[in-house]
Amino acid sequence: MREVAIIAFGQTPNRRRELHRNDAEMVAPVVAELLKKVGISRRDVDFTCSGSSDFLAGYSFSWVMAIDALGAWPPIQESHVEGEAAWALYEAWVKMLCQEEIEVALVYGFGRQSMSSPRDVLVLMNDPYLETPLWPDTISQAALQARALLDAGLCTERDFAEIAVRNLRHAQSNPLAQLSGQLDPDALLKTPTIASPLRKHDCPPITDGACAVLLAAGDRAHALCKRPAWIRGLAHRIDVQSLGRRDLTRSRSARLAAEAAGAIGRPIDIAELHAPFTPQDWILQRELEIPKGTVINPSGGVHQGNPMMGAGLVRFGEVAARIIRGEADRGVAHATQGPCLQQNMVGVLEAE
Amino acid sequence: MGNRCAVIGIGQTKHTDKRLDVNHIGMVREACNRALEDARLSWKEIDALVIGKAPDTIEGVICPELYMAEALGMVGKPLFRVHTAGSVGGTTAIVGSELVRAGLHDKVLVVGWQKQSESDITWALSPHLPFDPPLMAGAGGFFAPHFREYIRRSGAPDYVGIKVAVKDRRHALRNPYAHLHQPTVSFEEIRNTPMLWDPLRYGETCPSSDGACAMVLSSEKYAYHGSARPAWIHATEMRSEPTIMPGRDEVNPRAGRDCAAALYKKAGITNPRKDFDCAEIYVAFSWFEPMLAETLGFAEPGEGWKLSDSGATSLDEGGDIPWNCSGGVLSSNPIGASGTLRFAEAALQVRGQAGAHQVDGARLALAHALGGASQFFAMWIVGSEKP
Amino acid sequence: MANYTEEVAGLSEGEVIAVNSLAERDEKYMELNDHNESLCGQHVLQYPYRRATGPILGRFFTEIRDNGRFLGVKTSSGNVLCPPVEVDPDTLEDLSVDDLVEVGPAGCVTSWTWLSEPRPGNPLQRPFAWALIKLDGADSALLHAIDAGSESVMRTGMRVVPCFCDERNGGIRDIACFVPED
Amino acid sequence: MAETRKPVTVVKTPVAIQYNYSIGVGQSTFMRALREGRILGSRCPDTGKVYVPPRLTSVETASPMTELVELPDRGVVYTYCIVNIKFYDQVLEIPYAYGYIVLDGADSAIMHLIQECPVEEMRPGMRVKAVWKDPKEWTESLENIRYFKPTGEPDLPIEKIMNEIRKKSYA
Repeated sequence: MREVAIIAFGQTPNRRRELHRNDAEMVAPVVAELLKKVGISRRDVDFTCSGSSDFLAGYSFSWVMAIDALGAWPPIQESHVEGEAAWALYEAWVKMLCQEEIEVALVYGFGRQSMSSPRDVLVLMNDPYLETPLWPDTISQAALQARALLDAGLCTERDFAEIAVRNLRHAQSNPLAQLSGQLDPDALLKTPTIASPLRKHDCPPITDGACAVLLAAGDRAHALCKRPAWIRGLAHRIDVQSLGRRDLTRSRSARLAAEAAGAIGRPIDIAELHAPFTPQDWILQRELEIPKGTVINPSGGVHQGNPMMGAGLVRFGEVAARIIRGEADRGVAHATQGPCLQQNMVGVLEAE
Repeated sequence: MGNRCAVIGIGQTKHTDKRLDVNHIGMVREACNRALEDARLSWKEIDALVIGKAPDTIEGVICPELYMAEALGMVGKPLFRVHTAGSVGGTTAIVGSELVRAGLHDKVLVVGWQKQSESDITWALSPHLPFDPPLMAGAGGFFAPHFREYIRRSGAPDYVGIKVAVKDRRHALRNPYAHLHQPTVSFEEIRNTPMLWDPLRYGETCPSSDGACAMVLSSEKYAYHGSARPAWIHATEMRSEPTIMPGRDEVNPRAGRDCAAALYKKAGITNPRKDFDCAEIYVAFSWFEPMLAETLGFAEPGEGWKLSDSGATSLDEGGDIPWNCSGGVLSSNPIGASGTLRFAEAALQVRGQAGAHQVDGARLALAHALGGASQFFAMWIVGSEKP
Repeated sequence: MANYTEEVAGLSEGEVIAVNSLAERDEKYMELNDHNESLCGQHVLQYPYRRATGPILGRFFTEIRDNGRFLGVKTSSGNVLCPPVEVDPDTLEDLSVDDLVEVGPAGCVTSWTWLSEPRPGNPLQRPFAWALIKLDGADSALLHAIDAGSESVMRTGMRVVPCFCDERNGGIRDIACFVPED
Repeated sequence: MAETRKPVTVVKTPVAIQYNYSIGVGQSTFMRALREGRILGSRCPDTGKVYVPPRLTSVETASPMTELVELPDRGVVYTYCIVNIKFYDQVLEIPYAYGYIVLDGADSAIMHLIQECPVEEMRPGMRVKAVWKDPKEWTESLENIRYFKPTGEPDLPIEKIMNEIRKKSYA
């Protein structure tokens, strides 16, 4: 199989509200910077793929305007997934596996959650007959999963808080983080719940942002990057959606994806988990069998910034960036979409 | 590079303005069940599913494939969603074929769908945004200025659009799945429909449909598993260009010309009119046929209308290069499925399964899907022979 | 004008913890009047979607509306799923209305959360619990609201009964909520 | 009463999502200038093309666009459409015409109403100028221009104009 690597990653600073730019205007500088970093022009990009959500953007065909920010002339080979941009990465990876002429691919994601109330908007991802008419917000749904973990005696609210503490501690070294700091778990546990047992620190912030990665195949990756982050395995799987049909303490699809990607059973230096809520981080550690000693979410994860529809792709970018910089040799990246870890993608990235 | 891939199963729903008897799951499964039956495979034998539809505002569900995942047999498997505007049904098939060509899966189900009756399509496609004056009044209004420019440039007579509409509606009479069945359709009938977006008459526009179309794509290993011979995928190609580039040629978009050129090169096509036996082209409004005939190399610039006028694209007139024997988008338009339908109808032809709209002895067929402001192109070539 | 008054999902800047100073903006893209904030306008995406239910959900909603009864669907493995599904999870074959069986109306809570500030559109506009409720005779749970008065009442395994709306029009909102069983 | 009701086959599930919708830098620059009765574009440093409304980056080359250009309120009709159908939120009286109008000195067209011109006299290449609302009514909107109307000047060769624009395209 052809070898494909992530050779560069970039994103806008995670921020609560982008005061100036629209979606296309957020994407443009990220892509420009990325190409400059690698020293290629937009014409060297053979395939472009993005992820976004129309309901988050507030209008139909939301990604179309972003194409106008790419310098897509002469016309480009381009595609789009509705949803998390990690799936755009998957589409680009597949294309590179089967088309020799695609040597370099650009993948990006973007979203401005600040324009609406994302915890309510994303309710539209649920069953439109049985669930959406009740508007069960995303935090409440995550709380049902958290409760299942507590009831099963698998973990405690302190475990959740410790995950937040770890993420925000790591975020202190992330210059683009929206949130960071040294938190005291005891103090966190004294704060009120939003949807019990979840508190504010268990949830991600509202973030506006865009992100992008560049992929390159084989020799081209070597030529463009001293230390490419090779994609050794990449797979995604899905579970039934209805929470009342699932064992909420598990994420079978995350495990299946990890197994298919070859992520289980080998040592890794770092793991970036797309876990918007702290209990999901706990579940993923278990399902992906993250070995002890692995640094989890060195970027701060999505608790330092959650640019939705790009936040999963950022996880791949963060792992790759550390490999490219020589800070890690092997890492696992994870992305999710759907309520309570319904659909999961796992990738194994590795230096030479 | 890349393994061979073939279409071994095809299924679609009867397209109609309102499928009130089924929900999303029921309608999508109806198409999938037919494709699986044609492929002589069961749901459980499918390795992965690629699903396409246009904006989620139409049904008011974000990524509905997530809640449908179990009913589509994908629990524990890979389910992939594509959205590239009107071209999405084509892109969906291409992404599915790449999963096979990359060697990741042997049996992939692809399905495009839309249930447009759940909302107002004009609202859903272009909800009115702040600071944006409401001018256009629907997709027909968006494209009408392009048609006027084409007519100005080529000197095409006004009746060519009517002729294309009559031709596709007559083709639709041969296709039991087509939405519009107008047994009495005639030149006069279309000409007498209201001029909605001058130069475009009501009769020259596509309907708004509920519908789905599915295909089973397989590796060489399963290529002869289906109930008919496989349709081999000879080449696929995609191109996109910006929306608001000054001087962009909306009438003959470069993305379309580049896409066709790259596709033809891959498959060794030098004269599309001669090399193909038939074509399924995304003609949502009548004037797209002559315009796309030029873009896709079936006619010289300015001459596309003569091709349509000559009857060359008509099955009923015994044309040498029939376009949209199924009735095309002008007769059925469940947006997310419309591209898949083009790709599937091309495959039906080379499999010899097209029934009353079969082109005798069709061996090589072109399919095309179009999206956005005539800016997204997805195409494939299928043939009865192995590439 | 931009404002910061919208709802915050979880942590927000300036609350609970220190906020990093934001990275410097890349000035070279900012020359086009970027010192002015973007104009904002109120925009509502609104549509009264009307959805065909299909036969199984249609029967499910009809029974709730007309008789205050719940139906589950019996699958090939012998499990009864409520709310009913249309496709057998094991065989992937279509299920039919003939596979529907009565369940409930009482049931027990398998997981829950207390929402102290209800969201727009929720079944209750006072603090309430979301819960997964396994109706008697069913093997899966239904998501709905419980009007429990206080979080202290809530516990996993508690018994609840449905309250139906007086005026029922077909749909999941014909169930007003569930309440603790006395 | 219950037994007379038809079985449920359709459910109504209304959706209403509110956005504080922001239009971005380029559009905002355009709209703020319109409030003062000015029309702004931006020039692409690579092709020299002038975009209306202005943009942060060139559509063709993605280069940052930093030069703002003020444009006159008159131009030429490239192509147009006559609308005879009323849509869901349409407030305009039918029939009405709107066209792609290339302002003098601009390379991209803006879309706007064309009025004070019988439909049968409308044509590509026709010279038009803006008819503005009373300045007291101006807001951040292209609707400050009520419509465009013919100037009565001789037509311009639209094909030549469009070809000149296309020639500037990045090769």
